[in-house]
Amino acid sequence: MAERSLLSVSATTLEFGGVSALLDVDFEVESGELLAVIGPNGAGKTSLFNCLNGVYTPRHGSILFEGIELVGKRPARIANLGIARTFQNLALFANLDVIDNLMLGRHHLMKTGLAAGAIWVGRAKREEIANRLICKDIAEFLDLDQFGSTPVGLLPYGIQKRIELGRAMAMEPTLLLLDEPVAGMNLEERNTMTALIQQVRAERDMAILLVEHDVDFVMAIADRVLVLNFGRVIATGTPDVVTVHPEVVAAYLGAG
Amino acid sequence: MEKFFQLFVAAIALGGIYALIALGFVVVYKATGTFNFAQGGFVLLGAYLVYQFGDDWSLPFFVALILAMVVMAGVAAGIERVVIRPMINGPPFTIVLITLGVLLIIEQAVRTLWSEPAYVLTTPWGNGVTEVAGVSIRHVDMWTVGFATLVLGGFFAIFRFTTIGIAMRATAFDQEAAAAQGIKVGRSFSISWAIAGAVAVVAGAMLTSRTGSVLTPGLSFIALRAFPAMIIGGLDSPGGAVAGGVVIGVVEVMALGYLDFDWIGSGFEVVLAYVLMIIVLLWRPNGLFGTRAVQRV
Amino acid sequence: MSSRADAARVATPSMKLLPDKLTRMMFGLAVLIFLVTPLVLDDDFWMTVLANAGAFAVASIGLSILTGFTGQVSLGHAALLTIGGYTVGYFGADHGWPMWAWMLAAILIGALVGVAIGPFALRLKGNYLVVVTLALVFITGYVVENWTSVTGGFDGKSVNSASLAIGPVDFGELHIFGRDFSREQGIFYLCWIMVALTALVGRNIIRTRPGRAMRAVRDRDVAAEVIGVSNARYKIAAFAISSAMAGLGGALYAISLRFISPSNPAAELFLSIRFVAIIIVGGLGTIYGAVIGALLLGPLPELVQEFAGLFDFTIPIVDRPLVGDSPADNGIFSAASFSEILFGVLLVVFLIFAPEGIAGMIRRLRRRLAGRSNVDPDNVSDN
Amino acid sequence: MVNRSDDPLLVVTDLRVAYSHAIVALQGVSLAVGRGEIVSLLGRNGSGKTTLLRALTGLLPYHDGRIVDGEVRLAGTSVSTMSASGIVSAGVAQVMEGRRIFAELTVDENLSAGAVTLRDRRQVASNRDAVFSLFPFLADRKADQAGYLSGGEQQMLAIGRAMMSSPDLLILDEPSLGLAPMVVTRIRDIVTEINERGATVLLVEQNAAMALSISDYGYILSAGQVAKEGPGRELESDPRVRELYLGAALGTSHG
Repeated sequence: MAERSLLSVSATTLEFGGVSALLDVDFEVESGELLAVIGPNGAGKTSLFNCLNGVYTPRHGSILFEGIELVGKRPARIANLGIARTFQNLALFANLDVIDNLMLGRHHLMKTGLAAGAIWVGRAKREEIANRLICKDIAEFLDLDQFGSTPVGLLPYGIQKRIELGRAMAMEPTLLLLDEPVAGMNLEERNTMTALIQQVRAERDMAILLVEHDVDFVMAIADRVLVLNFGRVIATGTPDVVTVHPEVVAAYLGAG
Repeated sequence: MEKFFQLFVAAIALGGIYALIALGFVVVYKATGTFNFAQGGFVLLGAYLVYQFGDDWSLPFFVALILAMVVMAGVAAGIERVVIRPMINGPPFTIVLITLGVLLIIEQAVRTLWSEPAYVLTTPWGNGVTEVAGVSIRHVDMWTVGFATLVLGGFFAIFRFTTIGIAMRATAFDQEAAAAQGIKVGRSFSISWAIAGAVAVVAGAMLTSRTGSVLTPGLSFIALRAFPAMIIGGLDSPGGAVAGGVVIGVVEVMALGYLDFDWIGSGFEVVLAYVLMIIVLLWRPNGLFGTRAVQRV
Repeated sequence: MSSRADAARVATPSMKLLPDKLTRMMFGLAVLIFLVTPLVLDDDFWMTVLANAGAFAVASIGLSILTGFTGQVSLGHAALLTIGGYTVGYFGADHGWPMWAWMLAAILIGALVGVAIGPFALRLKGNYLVVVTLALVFITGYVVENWTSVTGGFDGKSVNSASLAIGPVDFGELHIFGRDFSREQGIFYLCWIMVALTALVGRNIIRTRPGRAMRAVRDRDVAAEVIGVSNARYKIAAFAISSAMAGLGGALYAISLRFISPSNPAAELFLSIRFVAIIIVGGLGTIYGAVIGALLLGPLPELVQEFAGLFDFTIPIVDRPLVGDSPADNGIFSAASFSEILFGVLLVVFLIFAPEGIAGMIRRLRRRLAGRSNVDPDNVSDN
Repeated sequence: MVNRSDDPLLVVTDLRVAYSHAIVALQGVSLAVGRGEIVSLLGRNGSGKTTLLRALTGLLPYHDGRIVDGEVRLAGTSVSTMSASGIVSAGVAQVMEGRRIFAELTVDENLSAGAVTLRDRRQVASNRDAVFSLFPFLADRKADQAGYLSGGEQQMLAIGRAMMSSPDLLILDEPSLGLAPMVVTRIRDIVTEINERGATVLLVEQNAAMALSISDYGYILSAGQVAKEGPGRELESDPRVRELYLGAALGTSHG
């Protein structure tokens, strides 16, 4: 049997009120690979992510993850299958502290229900402690353990971006979707984040699909690059191949 | 058949009143996103003001009505400015809770300022009845239909054809983009609340003269029955508010007129409006004419 | 590594029941006051007022979980208290069920009604949901008035004969250490024991997986869904828990009042608003805030009535007293109106000027004290 | 080209802006737009372009932001503390990113909404005629709901709406965003025509080639600061611009 890709997206089309946000998008992500999606504003990058984790439902097409069809599944279900995501504009739980945010990443790996939770003594407590240990390790790994019980909404932007990465790690995904992980960061924060993502890849066996505007960053980190424009894939390949692709250059510099 | 026509006129009249209450509510919701529970309080206070100016100060009824509308418009705009505006960017349900507090305060203020248990509101139509082709029609119902048509028509004319109306609709659609065109967003808010206050007065006066001309603090509770109207119509659709109001009015009057089985018990007509609302919501979560909320990540 | 050491390593204030020394001291003090009050305050009227406050606290903890931790506003809370009250009336008084059984019934029936609201909570956002919970008030009122075989209709129902005994302990006639307690004192103990248990359950849920999920749904529902937290499950769960607690609170309230009868929907709505005021003034997002709120605002009507004398100073121009004890006193406000207005004013003023409520004030005060004495400044924002 | 030192229409001095949420904002931006010029403002996503526009047009309060330091002067008068509607009255109109037309209103009502700051009805009528002469299709579709226009048509309506207030300074935020290349060319021509009819233009674009080809002068923002400025032609051929704006890899491989 031919080796199956981790994620395979085929002929996926998404429409908003008759306008296509994605048009016949095809691509695959292999296990352990880092694929970057680039493209001008409005090219459909975030829409693509929203299709992958079930926030939007494509009009047609198929998205197979480890052979399972994702189209039509609810986001929570897709998360349980092992796809984690970070958001372009951050989607942390602002009133909760770092550990609680990370713990929420482990929600689907835990079992405590209302009854066990209400009793606390016994299983709920054991599970809580075991998972908190894991989250504490992640927090230490990302240098986040210093923020104690401060609600994360009060922390600086760069830190919040890192917490979101941590929450995604806590989910122990096989595929990690990163939506603009370095957008709005200064140079130093950017370098830290680059190093962290590379470290995460080295330590954990997961594929990463990332969207980013910062072409420098993408070229430094990606195995392969996929370029979207007007909802269509205009090029795929290694960074050095893609950057000289005439359609890509035109898309970025403008046709004018 | 005669019974039906008789009920029908009463139903349309009650529907008109509910439409007015719902309209005041929807205007505020559309312009400012505020779910204003105090609207029931406006209806209550408005009716008492008409009594105060008309019966107590002996002004002619229509002068009293217009004066009360002006005063209520000011009160409503003032409430918006003082307790709502500062919270407009706060957590979503804060403002709803504030309007609940305002409702509580208005209700008790009315009980305090007018301490008799009930008042009689004198109206030009009184308890008059006219016989038309064997159907007796109460004057109050005709006046109510007339008033409701006039006020609703006036509102829609302003809303659609004047610069103020365009500014209000633009603000309702996109506050920031409206501000970027030079529209004074705060003024649109004030005007919306003022309109809500003014139409509440008409609704309050008509409701009072309808219920055998007795004015009690229970009026704000009757106004709560208009909630299903605006929900059925869709919270952000003034046209829907009118449609929903008429539907609820018809359902309530017809149920009262025709459903007299023992097992139904008392007060079913009120519950029916809410049951109808629940059914509509399960079918269309944004009401019949409401716009669907777009969810963004 | 031992599990004890593990626990110590991950312990954060949000995880512990009583996070620090000061909290433990305050809790101990509260327990002491609870035990001593009936001994010192040998007055049935005030015992009833405080027992009612306890019943309100139980229900308020429920509303706090719904509104404070899951971000859903409900105006149907009073209706759920009513349902709890009739449950004890029917099963406890009419059918002579033992206390544990009618309590369980009140909790379960409350939870069932909560689950029935659940589907609306999923389909409807914020404001529409608020009106559906308002519908619950109207529908409950209608059912109570018309289902006479169970509710007694307009005449209401006595709850007096419901059993208050669990095992050898009968809260209706407590004897401890040779001392006899009145029914009112017994009910005071009963109510506040239930407050403690409810608070414990609430706190346990909040500090574990389901509670964290509820807070996630509150803060960012879509993001919660994307990381695997089902909005549906936790919104319904919050309604179920909240309604179960309201049912229990309503049962206790009915026991304390000895009688239950229908009130009009407007009054029920105002009672619901009072619960909202309680959790706002106490402080959203804390369990103890709901208890403090209920303790302060629950007895407000009785306090105003009792101390109307303090407000009966004459207002110069109108030449009437501010608050009249009875209609004959011709006060500007009646005592009942004055307390309702206080609820409204407190609600609005707290929302505008102190949205974090009394719990938030305590938190800030502690932070300031901690800052000065250099003790661990950990604040506990969500417990 | 206009002499840039000669009494500019818009002067921004050392502007610092902060948001309550700590996203990168402006960290001391100075720039000038001379009367009659087309000036473009370029930069990557998140470089602070939109923040700068919000500061110029009084829209910061809608995003929990505020001017911390510095000043914005329009024709010599400070507008830093003015409300959004005050700034429109003072002669600045904006075409917001994403068009932001009032989709529930008709085309004509959208234009009326753009003219609320004008008192003189004849002025409104003549502005409407001017807009229709610029975009004849709008006259045909006056009574249609604006939401039914195509993306490109909505963009033109947004420009027309902004022109209704008789602005001295027209600000356009990413007018080519999400539009097909043909339409982008059309937008470019319109901007040139509006400029020729007398309005000063400040153009924010990520389509650098389009923007610089019609600009008298350009500024490139990076991380909330002006990283580079110069006449349009000069920037267009400057390799460092590509580096700053598009990222080194793409820039060098192409250049």
